[in-house]
Amino acid sequence: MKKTNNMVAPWLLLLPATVLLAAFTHIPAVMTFINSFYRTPRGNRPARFVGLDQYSNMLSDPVFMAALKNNAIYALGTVPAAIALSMLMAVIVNSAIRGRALLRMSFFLPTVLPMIAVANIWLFFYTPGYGLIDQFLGLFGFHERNWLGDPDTVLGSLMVLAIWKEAGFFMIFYLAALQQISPTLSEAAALEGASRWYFFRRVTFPLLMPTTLFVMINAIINSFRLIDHVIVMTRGGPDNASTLLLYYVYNVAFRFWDAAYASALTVVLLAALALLAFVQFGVLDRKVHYK
Amino acid sequence: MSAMTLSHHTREASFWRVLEIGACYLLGLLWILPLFYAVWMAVHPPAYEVRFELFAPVTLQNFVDAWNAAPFARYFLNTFALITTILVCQFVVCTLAAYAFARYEFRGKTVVFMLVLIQLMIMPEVLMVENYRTISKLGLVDTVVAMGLPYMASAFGIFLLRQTFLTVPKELDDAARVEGAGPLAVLLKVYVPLARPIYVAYGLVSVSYHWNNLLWPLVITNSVTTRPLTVGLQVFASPDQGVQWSVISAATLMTSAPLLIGFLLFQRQFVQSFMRAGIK
Amino acid sequence: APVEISFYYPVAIGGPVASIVEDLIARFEAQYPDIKVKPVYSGTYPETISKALTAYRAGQPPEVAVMLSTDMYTLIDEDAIVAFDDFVKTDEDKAWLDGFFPVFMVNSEHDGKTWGVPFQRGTTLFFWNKDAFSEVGLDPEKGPQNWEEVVEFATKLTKREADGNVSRWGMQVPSSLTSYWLLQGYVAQNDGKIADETGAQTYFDSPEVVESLQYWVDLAYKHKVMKPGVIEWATNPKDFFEGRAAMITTTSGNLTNIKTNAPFPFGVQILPEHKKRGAPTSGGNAYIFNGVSQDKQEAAFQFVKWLSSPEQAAEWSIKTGYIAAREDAWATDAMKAYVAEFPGALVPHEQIPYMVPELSTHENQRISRVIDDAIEASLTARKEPGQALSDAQKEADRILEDYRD
Amino acid sequence: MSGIEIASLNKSWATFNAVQDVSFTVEAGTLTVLLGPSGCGKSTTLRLIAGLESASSGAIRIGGRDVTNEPPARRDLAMVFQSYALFPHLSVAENIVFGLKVRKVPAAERSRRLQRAVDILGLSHLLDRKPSQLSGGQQQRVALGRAIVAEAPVCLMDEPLSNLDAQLRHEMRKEIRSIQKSLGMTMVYVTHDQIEAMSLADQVILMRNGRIEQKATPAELYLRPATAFAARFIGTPPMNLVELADGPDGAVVKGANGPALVEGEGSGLLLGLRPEEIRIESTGIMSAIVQSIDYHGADSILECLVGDQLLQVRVDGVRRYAVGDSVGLDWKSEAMHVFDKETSERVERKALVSASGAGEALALRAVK
Amino acid sequence: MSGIEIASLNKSWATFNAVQDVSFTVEAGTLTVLLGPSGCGKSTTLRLIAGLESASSGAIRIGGRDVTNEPPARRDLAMVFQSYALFPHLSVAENIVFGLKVRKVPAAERSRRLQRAVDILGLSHLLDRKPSQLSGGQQQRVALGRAIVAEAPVCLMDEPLSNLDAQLRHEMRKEIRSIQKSLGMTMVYVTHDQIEAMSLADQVILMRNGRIEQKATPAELYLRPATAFAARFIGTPPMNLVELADGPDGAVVKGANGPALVEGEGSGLLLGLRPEEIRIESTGIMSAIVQSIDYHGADSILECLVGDQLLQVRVDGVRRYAVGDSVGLDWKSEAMHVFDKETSERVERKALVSASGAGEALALRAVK
Ligand SMILES: Nc1ncnc2c1ncn2[C@@H]1O[C@H](COP(=O)(O)OP(=O)(O)OP(=O)(O)O)[C@@H](O)[C@H]1O
Ligand SMILES: Nc1ncnc2c1ncn2[C@@H]1O[C@H](COP(=O)(O)OP(=O)(O)OP(=O)(O)O)[C@@H](O)[C@H]1O
Ligand SMILES: O=P(O)(O)OC[C@H](O)CO
Ligand SMILES: [Mg+2]
Ligand SMILES: [Mg+2]
Repeated sequence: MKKTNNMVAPWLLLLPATVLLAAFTHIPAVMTFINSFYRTPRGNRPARFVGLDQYSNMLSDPVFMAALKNNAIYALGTVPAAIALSMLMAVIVNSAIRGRALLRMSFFLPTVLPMIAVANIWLFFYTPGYGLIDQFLGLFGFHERNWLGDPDTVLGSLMVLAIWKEAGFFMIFYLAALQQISPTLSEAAALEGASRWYFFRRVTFPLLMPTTLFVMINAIINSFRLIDHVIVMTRGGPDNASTLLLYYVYNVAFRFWDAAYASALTVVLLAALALLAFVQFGVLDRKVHYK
Repeated sequence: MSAMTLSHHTREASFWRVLEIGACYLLGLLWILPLFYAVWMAVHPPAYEVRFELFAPVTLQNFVDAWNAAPFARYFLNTFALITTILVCQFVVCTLAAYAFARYEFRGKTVVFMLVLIQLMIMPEVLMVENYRTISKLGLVDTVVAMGLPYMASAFGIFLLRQTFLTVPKELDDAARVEGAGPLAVLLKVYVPLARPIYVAYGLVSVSYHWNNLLWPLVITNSVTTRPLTVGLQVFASPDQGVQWSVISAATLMTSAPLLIGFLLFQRQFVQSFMRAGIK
Repeated sequence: APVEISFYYPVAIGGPVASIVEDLIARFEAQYPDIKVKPVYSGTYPETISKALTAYRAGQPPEVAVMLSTDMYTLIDEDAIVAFDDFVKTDEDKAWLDGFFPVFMVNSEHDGKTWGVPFQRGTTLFFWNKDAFSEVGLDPEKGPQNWEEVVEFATKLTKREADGNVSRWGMQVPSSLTSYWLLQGYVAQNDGKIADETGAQTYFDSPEVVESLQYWVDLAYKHKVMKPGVIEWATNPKDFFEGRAAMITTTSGNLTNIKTNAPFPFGVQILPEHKKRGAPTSGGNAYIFNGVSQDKQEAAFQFVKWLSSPEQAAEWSIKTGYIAAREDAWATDAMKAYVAEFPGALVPHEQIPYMVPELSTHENQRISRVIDDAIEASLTARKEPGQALSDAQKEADRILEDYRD
Repeated sequence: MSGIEIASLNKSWATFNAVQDVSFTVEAGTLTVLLGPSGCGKSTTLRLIAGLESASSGAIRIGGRDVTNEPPARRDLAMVFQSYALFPHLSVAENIVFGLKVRKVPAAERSRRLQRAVDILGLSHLLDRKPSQLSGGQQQRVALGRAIVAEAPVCLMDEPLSNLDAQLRHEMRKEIRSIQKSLGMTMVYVTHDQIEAMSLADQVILMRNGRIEQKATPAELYLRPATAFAARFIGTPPMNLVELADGPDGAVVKGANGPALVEGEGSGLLLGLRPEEIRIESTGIMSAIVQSIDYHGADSILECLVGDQLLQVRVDGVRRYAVGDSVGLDWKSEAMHVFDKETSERVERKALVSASGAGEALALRAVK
Repeated sequence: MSGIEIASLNKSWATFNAVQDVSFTVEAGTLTVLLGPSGCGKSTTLRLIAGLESASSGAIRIGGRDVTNEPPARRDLAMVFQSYALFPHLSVAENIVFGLKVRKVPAAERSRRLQRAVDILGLSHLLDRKPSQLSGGQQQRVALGRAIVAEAPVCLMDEPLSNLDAQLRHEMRKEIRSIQKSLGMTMVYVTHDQIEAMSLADQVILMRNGRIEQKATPAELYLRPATAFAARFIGTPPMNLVELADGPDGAVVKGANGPALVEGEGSGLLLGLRPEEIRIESTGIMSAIVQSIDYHGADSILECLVGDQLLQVRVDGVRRYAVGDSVGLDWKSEAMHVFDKETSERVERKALVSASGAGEALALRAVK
């Protein structure tokens, strides 16, 4: 009798979440998936089953390929930087440094601001010549640069903004995790003469692993998911140099109104992300929970 | 590091230490700079957007212009209603689910968890048409609930809370269960209080996300009486005739003000909640 | 009971658009007591179409929406809108429909039917900084009249510092968003055509188009009078105010903005000519949606007709800066008074005879993305204009193939 | 009433069998002590009873009801954890009444019980502190308080007094026993302290490597240890075990030319003698040489060489002996325990000697 | 060498003075035990020495160097925490050599020390386990291991053996003492176990409510407790304290018509007699009635009524006494301690009686 109980309880707990998720994520997602095997219906033209056509189209779609490449660079650039910075910030803010309340605030505030507005303000920072960044670099004798108008710098510029916006967000989770580490551990280590760096490397860092796993998965997903700044600042340009996958999906779905192709793209995006996340999760989750 | 170990270091004030602290402050300054800049732009006439003059005339005109561009007062109210609804539901739904994942072993757990994680990766916009259909079948178009429903089972929240619950010492769970606490009581009396900092953090994140969310609310609502702030903010986001940075800055500050002020005011509580929940 | 209709409108300009719309509606409702209009502000142009189509697909479309004129084919292909012809019954209706400038109707008609009605339309204009002109010895009251003069003036106006940094560019044409729109101006002046009226054929790789783009690219790379790379639409006017760009082209919607914010006297004129004068139209039409009941559509028609009647069109134009799309609107007293007060407002009107319709095809957004990419690739020196444009044409052919009979 | 019956309980982790084939019964209203060396499986057994670990096999019955698969909350028991398991976010008072609140005990009753418990535990002035502001012993007392107020029919305690000083420990022990008796609680108590075991228990279960070594009353455990291990485990210093050898008249201490001590052959046997049951007399059963003296406050331990084997002898206070002194060792015949060297099992043999001294140190044993 | 000097140390939290005006010296290479009831400030004192808390006032010198404001790492000491402080993500072996790695001790040396420590501690088979897979006692031994391998000149131990059974505890104690001596470590050791204190310490510091009650050698503490508190704190069961009253020839036990015990007036004084120093003889100094008998394995505690006051008497084994028996109590004159009832301070008074029994139970005291 108790066995069944044990089986029922978790499902009851999961019920509200699963119902909502099914209704607003999974069922629509499955529909999306099914759509990807059809051609987009258009008014007078009904949907037609086209099998894997949409997927093979992708291979010859230069924009998709560019987006794929850009997104890979974007993820590789933003994720480690955001993780490292947020961890650093958390450690700073968790230490007894004077004015840490102010520091915490300055790290965290970018998170609170709406991305659309922030992107607009940053658009201005990147303005060639008199934008904040050129003004600042001008002090050191740098020439003005067309940051967002040059395919070589545009992606990097977006990445800087993304890191600025995200690091403080992840910092909060590291901060919370740091607070959970028993102070006697740092005491024991201090007694042993461990430097702060050593303690960080050998104790704090491993104990933060569950958080890092969490942050990493989220950072990766965000690197594929947050595109507000692309919409506002570059619209993927110039010449698709800053097109990210989801932005492309967004365009296909809401500007080109090609739902089927968008579905196919979404499926590929999801598959890639799922693979990434599950690999990380499968490999790391077991390892990071030492308790 | 405990507070005192560091205080010893401070006393020493070695060269490296000073350098280190300096670097910390520099990082902090760098981070806040864009915001300072936004404030500068917001309180000066547009002509001073790029010219830093200490005695540049200060004006609130930008705020007035921003305020008049849309029925912001009503939008604020709507946003508050939206945030509250979403937050409460998210806390409940996510807590229950996270608890199931963290402390129960049951068949299909991994699969269900992966299914939840999937939501992390799906941009809600992609599912907008389907969701619109669902909402309109439920007869909820143009309501606050409709804006919130797709977000109430937040995979992010479930994932986050699960991670946190996993770090709660097992012995506390044991103790509570021996004391006669059933699963729900254990959850409410042990896990939730111990995860308080995470709730605060998640709350902040969720609030700022939904405070800033635009497309879905724009699509699913039609009337001034339901629409959130961001829809108002959108008035400035159209670049056809060039962006007015002073006004955008003012509008950004104005719409984010409750968040900013809230954060400043509750900064102490916010931090204390971290401190207090710490396991000794 | 009165018929209720909802009206989606975007806001693409500054100013209290929402209250202007509400004003209009209040007056309309006073005149037509059996129709109630619910105004719904629906974000930017792209957001408006997203919202409207999402609602349409879910079975709850608005009755009327203002969307880009260039989205007409998309809307038709989606079967989302109905033609006006069925509602035009009386002579008065006919007169009303015939009253629009023909150039604005090109993007509103297809297959002999009228699918949209010009509501908030614009064009591109040419602005210059009079102080900068004086500084380099040019006549501040006279802008360049043709392509060669533009290069000549711009070369004089471009100011290089000792360290090679350019502190002022002679000419600036924005290229970050709908850059095809600006290209279209050059093409029209070059006596070319970027697409035909069927919405299924483009001429991206025609010599006229290639020359036009080459001229544009040369401004940056050959004559070195324009900032290389893509120029942000949003910062272009700001560059102008800051004295960083002495001459710019931008939308007519910027008239008021420049008038209030330029800290120096400026000149405004229609675009310089090459083989001839030329400029594209732009902006939004009012559309009536499919999938709603007949009487609502009728009411919607009444509303649209009223909205675009001379008095309202004039009022809308005066309050927002859009071009009134019918000659009779320019003849109203209100309009006359306004033009007398602000002569700059007349410049767009001057340009109407030379205007060409904005690029509008089936799968419009996809096609415009293709041509935009080609322009951006050329402006960032990644591709030669000829190469870029022929690639674009191939891609466009592939996309439009399905729509040709 | 709620007796506990454990039948062939086993618990193994991936690599390790922590509890093996453990069976015992705790009569309702009695107190059983689990005793044994560190890591022998005491805590694990307790956690199995509480339902905090699930048994690999075997059955647990409480009050006649099979609870092997019941969750802890359904077993109606209280527990003190070895590591305290205090809720860091709750004050002392809140920690103590945690279970009462869970069980919806009315506020008045709650505060009554709280009051009584903190009086007993001497925590009254600390009610508002958080666990992190308490000393180790205070934390342990809070943990104890939680179990006391529960007044559950079954109470499990895992080393509840290990961090308290002798006096407090003594008081607490008395309180626990009196509460247990007055409420008729069934209690299983883990301790590493023999005195505690001896003075508290109705039954002692001695464990070793996950198995039960001996189940007995305290007196029995002391007086008739079933194995050499049990013999040495109880008593400080532990029982002396000396090897026997065959002698002409019976078994003699190996390597010493003393008298025959027990009947029969001696080789392969061990003779057990508790240090406190050996007395030093001028004329004893055997003679020995003092090798070292260890002072312990109330008494001292002499290490004496008999033949080639060392014997520890406990004497009161600090005597006048010096290292190198030759002394006589004397003991009652009942003080002798014989074990098989191989199996370590107790062997019953007839004693051949009896105390020769004048003192009446070891009087006839009477179990109280 | 690294002796420790503590001068007028104070530590207060917002609401509470945990350590008040504590001064003592630990000679280099000796072992000092901090003893005292739960919550008296032992751990706090230790943490102050380690530098884990900063002193509110006072000074700490180690090896002659003022370290009051030095960080812990600069104090060159090892510590065993009352709550173990094991790193949950590291294995037993990694936990133990953590500090050695920090200090960059070469791998060979590291594994040598590790090997020795785990042999001593009996942890060899657990090297790869994580702390969460260990029993309480095993965790404690790992914590101990960390301090042992450090071989630091100063070592602080906070109840390092509280979760071990008597035998292991006894062995560990011997090992700790031998390591401490062989390495010439200066050690401060907190325990609540008097036997441990008595058998380990070169010096015992008895604390109470944050203050030092007595500093002395173990023997001195036992033989000449400075206060009534010290007297009762050492010894189990604790010293009997009976009230004295004025008698015709000197002070007598209040309420009993016995002989005069000490010179002078008796009112306002307390007489201390340790249970183990009272012997039951047919003819004793005073007569008493047995009230209760408590069996404790190796010995029993009789509670005897003298006048209206209860005295505890420790006797070996289980005697033939029964509740209600009338017995004679006897003791040596040195066994009597007199305290002022008011101040609780020791008072020196000449004894008027001496043991009348035949036994030589309390021989002349010789401090070893
Ligand atoms: N953070 C704190 N805030 C307030 N009081 C505290 C704090 N930490 C400890 N105390 C108090 O200080 C006193 C001394 O604590 P300490 O840990 O030194 O005791 P202890 O002698 O080690 O006791 P035990 O033997 O029980 O471990 C205790 O009464 C305790 O309640
Ligand atoms: N999770 C685990 N995985 C593997 N072995 C474990 C685990 N938990 C405990 N053990 C082992 O099981 C044995 C029994 O542990 P238990 O805690 O019951 O000992 P104990 O008798 O309470 O000891 P102590 O007196 O030291 O607390 C120990 O040897 C321990 O190392
Ligand atoms: O600024 P508008 O409203 O004239 O519109 C801009 C053009 O339509 C861009 O294609
Ligand atoms: Mg245990
Ligand atoms: Mg302590």
